Amino acid sequence: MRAKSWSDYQKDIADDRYYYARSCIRQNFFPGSEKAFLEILQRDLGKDIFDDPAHSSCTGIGYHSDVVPLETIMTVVARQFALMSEAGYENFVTSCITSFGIYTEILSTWEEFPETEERTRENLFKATGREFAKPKSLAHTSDVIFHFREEIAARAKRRLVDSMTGEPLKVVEHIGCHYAKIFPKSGIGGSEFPYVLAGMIESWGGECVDYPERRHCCGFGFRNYLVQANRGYSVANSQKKLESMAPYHPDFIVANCPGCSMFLDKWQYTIAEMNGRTYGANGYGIPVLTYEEMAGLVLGYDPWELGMQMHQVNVEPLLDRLGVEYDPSTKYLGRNGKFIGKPASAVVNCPSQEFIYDIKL
Amino acid sequence: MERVIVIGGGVAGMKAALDLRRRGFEVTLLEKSRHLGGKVRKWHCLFPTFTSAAEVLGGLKAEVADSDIEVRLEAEVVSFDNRSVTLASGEKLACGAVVLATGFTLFDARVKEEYGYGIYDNVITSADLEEMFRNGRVALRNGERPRRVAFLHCVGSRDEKVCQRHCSKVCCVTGVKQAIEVKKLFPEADVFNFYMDIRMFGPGYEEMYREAQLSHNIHFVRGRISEASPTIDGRLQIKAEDTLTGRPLKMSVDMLVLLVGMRSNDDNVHLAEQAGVPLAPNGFFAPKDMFAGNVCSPRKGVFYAGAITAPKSIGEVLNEGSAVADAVTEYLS
Amino acid sequence: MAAINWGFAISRPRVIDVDHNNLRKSDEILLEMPELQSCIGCGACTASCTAGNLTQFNFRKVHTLVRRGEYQGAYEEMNKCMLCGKCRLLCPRGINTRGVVMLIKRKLGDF
Amino acid sequence: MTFFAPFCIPFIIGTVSLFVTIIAKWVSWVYYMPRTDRKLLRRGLFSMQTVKGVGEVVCECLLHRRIFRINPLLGYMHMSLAFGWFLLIVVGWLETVAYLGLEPVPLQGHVFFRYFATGISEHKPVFDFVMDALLLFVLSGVALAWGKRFYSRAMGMRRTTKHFLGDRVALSALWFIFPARLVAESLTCALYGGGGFLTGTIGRWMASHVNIEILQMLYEPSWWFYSCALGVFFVAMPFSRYQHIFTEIPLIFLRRYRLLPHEKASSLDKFQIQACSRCGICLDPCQLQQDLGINDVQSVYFLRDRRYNRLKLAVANNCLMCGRCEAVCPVGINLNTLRQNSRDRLRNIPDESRYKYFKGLDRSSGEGRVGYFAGCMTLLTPRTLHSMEQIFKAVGEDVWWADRDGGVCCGRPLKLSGETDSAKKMMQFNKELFYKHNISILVTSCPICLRVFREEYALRGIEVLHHSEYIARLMREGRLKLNNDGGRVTYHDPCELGRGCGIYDAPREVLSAVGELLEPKHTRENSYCCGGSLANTVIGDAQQLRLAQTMSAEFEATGAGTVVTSCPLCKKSIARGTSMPVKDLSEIVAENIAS
Repeated sequence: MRAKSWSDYQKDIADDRYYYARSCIRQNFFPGSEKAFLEILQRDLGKDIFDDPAHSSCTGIGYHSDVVPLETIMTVVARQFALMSEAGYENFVTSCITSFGIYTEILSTWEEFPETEERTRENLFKATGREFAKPKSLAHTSDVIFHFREEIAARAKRRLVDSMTGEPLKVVEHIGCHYAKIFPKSGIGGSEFPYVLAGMIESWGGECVDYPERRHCCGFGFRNYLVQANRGYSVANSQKKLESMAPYHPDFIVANCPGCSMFLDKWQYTIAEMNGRTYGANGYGIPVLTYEEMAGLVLGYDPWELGMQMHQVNVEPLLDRLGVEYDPSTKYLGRNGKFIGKPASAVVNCPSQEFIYDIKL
Repeated sequence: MERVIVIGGGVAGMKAALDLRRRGFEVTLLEKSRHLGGKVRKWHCLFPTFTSAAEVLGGLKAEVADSDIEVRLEAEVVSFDNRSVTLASGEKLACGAVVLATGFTLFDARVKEEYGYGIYDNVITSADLEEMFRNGRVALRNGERPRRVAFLHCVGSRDEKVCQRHCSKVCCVTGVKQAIEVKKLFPEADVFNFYMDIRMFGPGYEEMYREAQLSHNIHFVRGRISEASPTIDGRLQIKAEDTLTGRPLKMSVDMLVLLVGMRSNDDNVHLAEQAGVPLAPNGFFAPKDMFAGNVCSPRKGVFYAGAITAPKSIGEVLNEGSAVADAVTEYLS
Repeated sequence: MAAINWGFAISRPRVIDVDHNNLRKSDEILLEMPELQSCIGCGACTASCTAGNLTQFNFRKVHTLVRRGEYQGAYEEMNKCMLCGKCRLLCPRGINTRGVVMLIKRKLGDF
Repeated sequence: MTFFAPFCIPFIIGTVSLFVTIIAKWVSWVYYMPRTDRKLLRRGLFSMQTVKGVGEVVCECLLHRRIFRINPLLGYMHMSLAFGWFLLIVVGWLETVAYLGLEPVPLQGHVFFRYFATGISEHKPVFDFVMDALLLFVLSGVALAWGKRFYSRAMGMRRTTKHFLGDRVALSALWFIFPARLVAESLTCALYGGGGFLTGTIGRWMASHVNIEILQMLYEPSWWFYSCALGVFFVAMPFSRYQHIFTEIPLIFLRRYRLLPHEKASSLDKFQIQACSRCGICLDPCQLQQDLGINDVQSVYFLRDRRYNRLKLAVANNCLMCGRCEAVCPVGINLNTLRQNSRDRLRNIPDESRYKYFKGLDRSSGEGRVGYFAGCMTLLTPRTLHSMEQIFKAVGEDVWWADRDGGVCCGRPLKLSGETDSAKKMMQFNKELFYKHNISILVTSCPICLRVFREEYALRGIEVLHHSEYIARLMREGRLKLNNDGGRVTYHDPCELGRGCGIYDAPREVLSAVGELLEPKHTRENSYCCGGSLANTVIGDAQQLRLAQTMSAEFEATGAGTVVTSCPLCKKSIARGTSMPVKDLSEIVAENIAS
């Protein structure tokens, strides 16, 4: 039956020639992810994806925090599309879920209220002198990876299975709310049983975990965590999800949105510090990956290249289970071998393990 | 004497056919499926007196059997008007008047995806539960006895999201009846009924509701379940708001019973167009008027009986069965 | 590590978690007074309540919460009741509301 | 003449243990009594009350005059047992003095004189006759007692108490004493001659019909049996219902010195509790028994449970406290006060933080010398409120409305449930409110409030009136003219107004001025309770309805057109029980104001 509901929500995703719109905050949460996406598409899959230096943030963070009015964000989005058509592309791909939600929302607003589209055209022309055309297809980067999951599986160096026992890893997949909950039709699998990440996991040998709070929000919500008074709610949401998934002992969590992956990861630190409660199978916390990192691991990229040392919950236990070769000593050495500093030990990562690496430095 | 064709072999159709026959008309009873009885064949016992459905049905079937009503099973009607009925097999039957008694369709709970009907094991509908009662064996999918059962009222009724605005009125009392039956089978179990409003419209219904609370200790929680999801031990976690305390509520149950409502048949639209009769906004056939002409259609010679015009209890349906016989007699005389 | 001053605390969920609530006390109360279960939540008692007229005390909400296993603060709330008896005259289900107040205070004195 | 024989031992043991226990009990009770009560006791001892007390002791303890009023046969039974036995002892003592002069004789000597006096030759037929007459007198009582046990209706009692084991043992011992004495004395006469018309004749009959060896063989055992019966009874008495025999005496004096039970349980109550003879007279008037078949909460069982520390809340709370049993209790025990202070002991929890929300509250409206405290229940009978408004307007009285849109309850319902200290807070609040608005007259429509204003509030300088009294006064002063077409009405005496505060005539005075009053069968002191009493937090809704229905049947029987009462709670309860229109006194008055 779950498969039936997935077939109701199909989506046409372009095969090539993408215009790439980066996320404004994923760089500092998971630095390696966006670069990995470009490498996977260009180097491994040989697709044409244009990373235009001129494009800007979609200002979604401001829009959702009531700082940026609707007309302004419409004009910025129009400018993005203008850049895309100027660069000769028609398939727009966004890296961040929230901006994917923004673009879908604005496109459907223009459809429903054509007069707003006219006004945006005038604003854009007045502001930048550019004309814009609506993209032929709009997709999120996880859609693209989902679209090519079989090709990636074909090139996979390793599968999402325990290197020793060979049984599939138990993976919790969490879909950003702006992906399918606002416009169910715009997400693969709809809002009840989103399949975009589940599809990747299953085709790469992992096993999805269906826990009760699967559809619950991770607590990111700008107005939730930005204002300190509400931050307690934000952590409570993540805690509710972690509590609910704990009995299933998942090996790692994969998310397709900057906020979810960062929050599910960082809040484990806060919860551990505040309540002393950790959720991993062996009490070390559950590592959180982005789908690009997961794809990168499957394709054999080096974890530190993917920027996995920036995670709050150490990924070493997961890497060991996956049988990924990594050099522990170069964990905190930057691109040119420069020491980039080591974070203080945290309850969630259990200092004992931390201690081993100190010897080398 | 004139010939009258009754479309639909449920309790409404059978009662109409019998009464028409008693008035001397030559009656043809068409039934799409392989046997008469319609939905009541699937029920175990009926509210508010827990009389067994088979008993009520048996009586009617016996009468139809030993009357000389021409019964044609597996006869699907493609179109009809006030003087003739065309079957799927192409055959065209002429007649003096047509009585439409094709009843209703149970709402498909699959559409309410968030409750996981058809996805999780122990999410069943009131029809499934009634089936279990009829087979005399109520148990979870793994054969164990349920320790905690939740009933959810208004599934597919009074719900904009599935375009079913009307109230199907009989599912509330069915929910209370089934809750009592579950409590009788599993006295140690806890039974929770989640409702928006409890509508005990008929005679003896409110007493049954009160008895459910007092002597069976059934918990009635005012709040609509938002979603169901599986827990690690194979049970179901449901979430709702206990609106009387204004607090969200979460619990895991062994079995979730969805009280599905009555929906209009899918072929109503097509049939109505053919016959040139209007449909009500909720998709049921619209009678001439709600008072004097509630069994006649605006078009002369086309009559309605039973749940074809609106959700009804079996008592009301039987009343309409005999009422339509009067209307037809008056029309044809 | 010095105790970190977070400036916020993880907010406690307001959900009534029926699985983890200890329903023994509420079952005892319902066993001793089954008629309480026939409450349809119409609120006539709270509407006429003398104490409810002067404070936030809501008799209907408190005994419904107790029936769900939420005992926190039930005793202090019920202590606001003056036992004047108006609610008993109005209850359409004929519940012995004053008896419920005394019963809940007796059963939940230690929460 | 030796006055000791082996068979006297049980008697001696019994008597010693009886007096030791009783004295110990009384002394400890008085010792633990609150100091104020002890002061009252000392002041009362040497006052005229003591003399009057002695008179009452004779009338009540010996003659049981009050029981006669309930049923003469029942009265005779009690009198014969009590007074007869008393006389037996006194005359027996005179007999020994007559025979032996003022020589000191031990107690058993008097009681078993007939056994010891077989040796005396000369004979005093007068004493024999009197003693036999008295014995016959007591035996008649014992016979009646046996009869009552099997067919109590003959003694005017539909139901009688179900005794527990302890009482049955004492009971049977008591009933064997006098037959045993008869047998013993008759045997003595049979062997040694003498005896009065009763013992003598039986003795002679025995001598002639039964051969001598059996008589000799039976002689000693019969006295043993007599002495054992006495012994067992005396040992059991202080722990059984018969503690009443002695305890009623101090109780009568304490009541005369105004030492009555308070709202807090104290050892003073013990005098009343242990004075209850569990006679069961309080069973019949109780409506819980009559209409609802509840037969284990009545005062007799309540006092028994309390005395033996087995009192449970379910029994203590299940009482309408309507006062019907208190009105007929032959021993005059303050049953309602005891019920209330045992509820206090079971449920009262002094709590400083309670009712903090009273501070700075004032929901009253209007200004005037007359304050009108409607009462919580009256807020649910708006016609009463409206009528009182019309009456006040008609007489041009400017009125201060205390609780028209809510306020604090008078405190009595909470006190009835046993939470006395918290109820005091409500009373304190209301009292300050009354003084703040300096009213001189306080009128209320609810008898429950009236009773607490009068008994607990101590509102010096404010006259507290029920609205029936107030209306009666307005009529007497001529400020309110009423015409007389109220039609035929019947009146229900609310328990708290009638038995509670003794107001029977004011409402009747008003009603007779307004229409023709037809009294129901049970009226004034023994009027029924409407069932809606706030004192009972146990009976369910259906049970309250049944109480109202049985009472209403009597109203319908009077043939009147409307039922009038002067309590909002009664009005609501009666309205459920009958199809007749039910009106409050103020309504019928307001309808008949002569403009």
